[in-house]
Amino acid sequence: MLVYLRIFRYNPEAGRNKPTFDTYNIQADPDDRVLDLLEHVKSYVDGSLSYRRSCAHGVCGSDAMRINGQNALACKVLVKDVGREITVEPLLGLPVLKDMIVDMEPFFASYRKVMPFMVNDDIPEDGRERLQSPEERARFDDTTKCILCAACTTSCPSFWADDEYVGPAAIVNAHRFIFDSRDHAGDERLNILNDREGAFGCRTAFNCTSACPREIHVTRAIAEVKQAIVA
Amino acid sequence: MTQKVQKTYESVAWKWMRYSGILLIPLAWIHVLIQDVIVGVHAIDIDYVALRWANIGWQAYDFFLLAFTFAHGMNGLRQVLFDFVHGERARKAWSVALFIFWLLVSIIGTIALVKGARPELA
Amino acid sequence: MAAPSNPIRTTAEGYIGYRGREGHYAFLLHRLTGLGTLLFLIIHILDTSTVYFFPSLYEHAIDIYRSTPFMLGEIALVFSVIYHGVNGLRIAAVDLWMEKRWTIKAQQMGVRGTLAISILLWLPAAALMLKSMLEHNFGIVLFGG
Amino acid sequence: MTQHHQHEVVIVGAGGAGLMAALYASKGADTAVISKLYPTRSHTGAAQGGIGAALGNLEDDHVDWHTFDTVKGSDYLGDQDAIAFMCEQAPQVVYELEHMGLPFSRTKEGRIAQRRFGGHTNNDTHQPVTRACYAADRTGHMILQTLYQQCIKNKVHFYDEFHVLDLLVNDGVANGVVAVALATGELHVFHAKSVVFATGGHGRVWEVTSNAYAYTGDGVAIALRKGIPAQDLEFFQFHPTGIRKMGILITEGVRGEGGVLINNEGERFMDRYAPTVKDLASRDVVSRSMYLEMRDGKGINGKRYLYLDMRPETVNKYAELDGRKTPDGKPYRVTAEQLLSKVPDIIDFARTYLHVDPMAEPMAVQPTAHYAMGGIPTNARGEVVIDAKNTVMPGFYAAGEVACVSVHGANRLGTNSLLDLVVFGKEAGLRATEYAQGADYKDLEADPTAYTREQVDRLLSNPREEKAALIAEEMKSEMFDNVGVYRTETGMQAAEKKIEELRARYLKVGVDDHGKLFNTDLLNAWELGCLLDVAQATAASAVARKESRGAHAREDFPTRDDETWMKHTLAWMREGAIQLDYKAVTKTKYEPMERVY
Ligand SMILES: Cc1cc2nc3c(=O)[nH]c(=O)nc-3n(C[C@H](O)[C@H](O)[C@H](O)COP(=O)(O)OP(=O)(O)OC[C@H]3O[C@@H](n4cnc5c(N)ncnc54)[C@H](O)[C@@H]3O)c2cc1C
Ligand code: HEM
Ligand code: SF4
Ligand code: F3S
Ligand code: FES
Repeated sequence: MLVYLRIFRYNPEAGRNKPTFDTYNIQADPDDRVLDLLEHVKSYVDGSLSYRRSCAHGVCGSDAMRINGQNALACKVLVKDVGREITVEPLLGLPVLKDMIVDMEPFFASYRKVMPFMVNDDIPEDGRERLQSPEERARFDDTTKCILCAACTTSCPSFWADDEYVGPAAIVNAHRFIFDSRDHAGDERLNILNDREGAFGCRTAFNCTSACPREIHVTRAIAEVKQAIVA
Repeated sequence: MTQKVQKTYESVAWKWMRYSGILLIPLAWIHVLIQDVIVGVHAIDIDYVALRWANIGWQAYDFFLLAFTFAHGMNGLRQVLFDFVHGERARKAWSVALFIFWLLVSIIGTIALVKGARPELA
Repeated sequence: MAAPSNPIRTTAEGYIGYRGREGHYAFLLHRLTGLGTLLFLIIHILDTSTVYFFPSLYEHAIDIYRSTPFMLGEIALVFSVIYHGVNGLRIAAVDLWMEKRWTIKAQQMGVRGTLAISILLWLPAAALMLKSMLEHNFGIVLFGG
Repeated sequence: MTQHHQHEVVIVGAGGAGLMAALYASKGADTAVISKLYPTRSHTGAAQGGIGAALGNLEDDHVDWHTFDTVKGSDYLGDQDAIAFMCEQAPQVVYELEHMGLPFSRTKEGRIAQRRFGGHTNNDTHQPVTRACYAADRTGHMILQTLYQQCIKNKVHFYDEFHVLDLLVNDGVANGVVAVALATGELHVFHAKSVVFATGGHGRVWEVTSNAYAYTGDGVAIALRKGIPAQDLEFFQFHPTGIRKMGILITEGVRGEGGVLINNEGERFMDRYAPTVKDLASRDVVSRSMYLEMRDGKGINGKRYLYLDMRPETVNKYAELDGRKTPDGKPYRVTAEQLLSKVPDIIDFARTYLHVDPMAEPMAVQPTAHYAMGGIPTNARGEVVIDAKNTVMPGFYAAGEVACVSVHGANRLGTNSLLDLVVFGKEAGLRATEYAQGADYKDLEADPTAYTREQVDRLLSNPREEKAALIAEEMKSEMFDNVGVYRTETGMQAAEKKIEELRARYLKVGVDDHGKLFNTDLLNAWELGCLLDVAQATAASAVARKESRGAHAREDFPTRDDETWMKHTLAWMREGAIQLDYKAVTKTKYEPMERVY
């Protein structure tokens, strides 16, 4: 089928310092990923088109972008899911550096803010694993799936307005530890998030959950964190 | 988990918005239902207001309505504003301004409510 | 190096251009109705206060409310209060007591349900108010008076 | 403009191996990690099934069994001392990962959950054993995340999105690397006391592959260009179950949970090829069996794919036929919910890419290029060795898929790669630090970026007579057809010739993008150069080995020949041509036997 592809272009170096769109008519298979279309353009039409990608099957988090106005991974959206007219744009709310490439530093800085690591130096005497029941493990399973793709954070109205808001991804990663029975720094993380720039910046707009390619219940995780704070 | 999580303005505000909101359902809806829908502006004049406030029950009702609705709404406005006003100092300034505005309007409303309408001067 | 960006522009682009699902629009509507109601409330507190401070002005104020544009606005206000209330109740209830229902399916149904309930509650109220407006402002009496 | 940095230990690659090295190195030395991808984008995150360790949490298991299985799986080409070391370390490192916070799935008793995987057996009963420690079907993701989290906690210094283009060597001692910063296009020289390569594999040489776009063999190619040999490149693993055409991996864990392969006659054919462990035979065996089925016209609709069936009723039917029992002795039965909780991501892949619900329909699969057993030769301390006498190159270390220790020999067992990453990543980190503590910075050569600039400038100044993408396409299909699951003399010779031709054409490749910001056009073209070098060395190593062993299966030499070929291949690139030499396999107590499953 013939696909009409509109791609956002921006490259200050090449004089394209105003965002514009390039359009291509591409012969595509309904099973093709949007990433395949971009690869086609880059390989055979215009090599200067830039975007990030690696795994090509939705597990590395490189290629989150706006596809027909909604955040998704280009490698997880098939042509047949979006139809003949496809528009791709960079994530909203992070500075655009070139074409689909945005500056991810603010995103990772927010991630680092919430102490995204296990705090617990007690090791069982026999040197083996700490025990954790399947139920305790299940408590935070959902939020361990995050691949830090930023699709959620950049779909959030609170983040668009205020990039100091840590964003859903950071809260998801805090949640992963707060509810891990082995961790000892839950309260510290709750205190970090106990603010407008933390969990209370969330207005339950739910875009994050709809955008998450890992189908994490993002809003639910945020609600659980809020509850833990006010409890 | 032993809780050592501090209360912050935002965490209290979060609870406040929810619980006050729930309370506002009867408060605001009954008010709107009676005044706007059933009675209607054409039937409302200063005598009507005077009559209503002569009843201590309605006076109290309107006082709670004023207190809860306006505080809820002003905090809501603060939340929206803070989306767009960044930086500690600017936010502080806005908070103070909003607070003063809230206090002023609340006082005006309360005085009117307590002292009652003066149809004889109309 | 980066494309010039400012949060207001980004937000405007996002509010309007982001193809969000139900939640996106529920959020926008909640915000809009909340702010709208607040604006009305402020004016309303002040004009009502004239009954004590400047009783002679009150009748003028009420007259303005009786004009057709204001009466239409009032009908919108009633929708705002209803929608904001129902939706606020949804948010409060899920946030406080049933956070497990923050799932795509439940949320979708919740938002649609909220809108449906709001409209159902609003329609009779709107009809009554419209009727009153037609009677008083245009002298049209429906249903034989 | 070139920027200079100095760090005692420089680690290239931020996957499982690189981060593990970084964690240990940073405890004793000033350490920097350079990665062309953000660390969490590394391919380790794609690993699904599990990490092998004889914890015996569910049933009896022993380090010795793990060692023997690995030796046998390697078709006796693995170095037995290194294998013994890895399997011995396995329980320790798995516990260590748990202590770092890795969220393993759990048993009822709260211990780390384990599942079956191909080639892992109870050495007494020869039945499959639960040895793969897992976190649902995202074990690699959890390892990568956990290690990255710990690196953040320990404030490891990262250079993200820096693409390394050259290794600096002075006087036979490694003393740094040259990298280009993607965001600015500037060259950066990293002066180091020791350098660790952990750049992953090169599966993008083949057409149908489970491997990431970033898997372009940079590490091996850079080493080859520096006169360092590559070891055992002819051994490249084809995983039996990749999603048809796309190559996206369906973990062996699916068969571990009871899934079976089915041909167009609806027959479960693996019991003909591996009567004891059937669908859980080691990967080379299963991939070859599939190939033979498809050659006999038993592919689905006569095409080149088969079905992987994990519907609960199918699983239960064959579990009953096989008499499979749970560890507590009850007959093994599953429900859709249980399968869903054990391999959720696989089910998501099938739904997204095949539009198939694996609980209701079988999945279309074909063998997919998956894992490089070969790579930069190292010893069990992670030190790079550069000749048949195992001479160590001072200051240079390698770990992970880029390295060839060799613990996988001719065929890797599932779950042994993640194990390899953490065991030898840690080892390389420790040794690199130890070395750095006792060494001075070796002077850099006068113009350290000269070689890099030459490569980059050529690509930038060439007119676009040749397109990188076209050359890549031809290379991939040639290698997939002729240096794939089954190989013949004529096919491999043709491939060798073809790659040589492509390498000549590559010299004329130009790029569209001549800018500095995120010039991925340029870097993709540079990566193709690496792929071609690796492909060439692979084809040459493969033609020369006149036997069948592990992943190297020849139709003209169908059997293993221990007499002549029980040795590692070393391939050098000299003046663009490949030269081969061989080195002995280390044998301790396991005598080569015929491999039956
Ligand atoms: C789909 C899939 C499933 C798998 N499942 C399993 C499993 O269940 N069990 C198992 O044991 N193994 C499994 N494997 C194999 C295993 O995951 C890999 O072999 C292993 O993760 C490789 O890790 P690594 O640290 O060597 O490299 P990677 O994790 O790939 O990291 C490579 C790093 O090097 C960097 N890099 C590369 N080139 C350069 C350069 N030129 N300059 C700078 N940086 C560079 C990259 O940015 C990246 O950070 C699987 C593999 C795949 C593809
Ligand atoms: C009728 C019952 C009401 C309920 C149940 C209710 C509920 C809520 C809730 C729960 C919020 C918080 C939303 C969030 O944090 O995401 C909120 C916000 C808000 N409310 Fe109400 N409310 C009600 C009435 C009102 C009234 C009468 C006003 C006007 C004065 C008002 C103005 C606002 C404003 C301005 C916001 C902020 C909106 C935003 O942040 O986007 N509300 N309301
Ligand atoms: S929560 Fe989901 S959308 Fe957000 S970063 Fe993680 S994986 Fe991406
Ligand atoms: S989109 Fe934003 S407002 Fe909350 S529910 Fe998600 S973080
Ligand atoms: S390329 Fe890895 S998530 Fe899309």
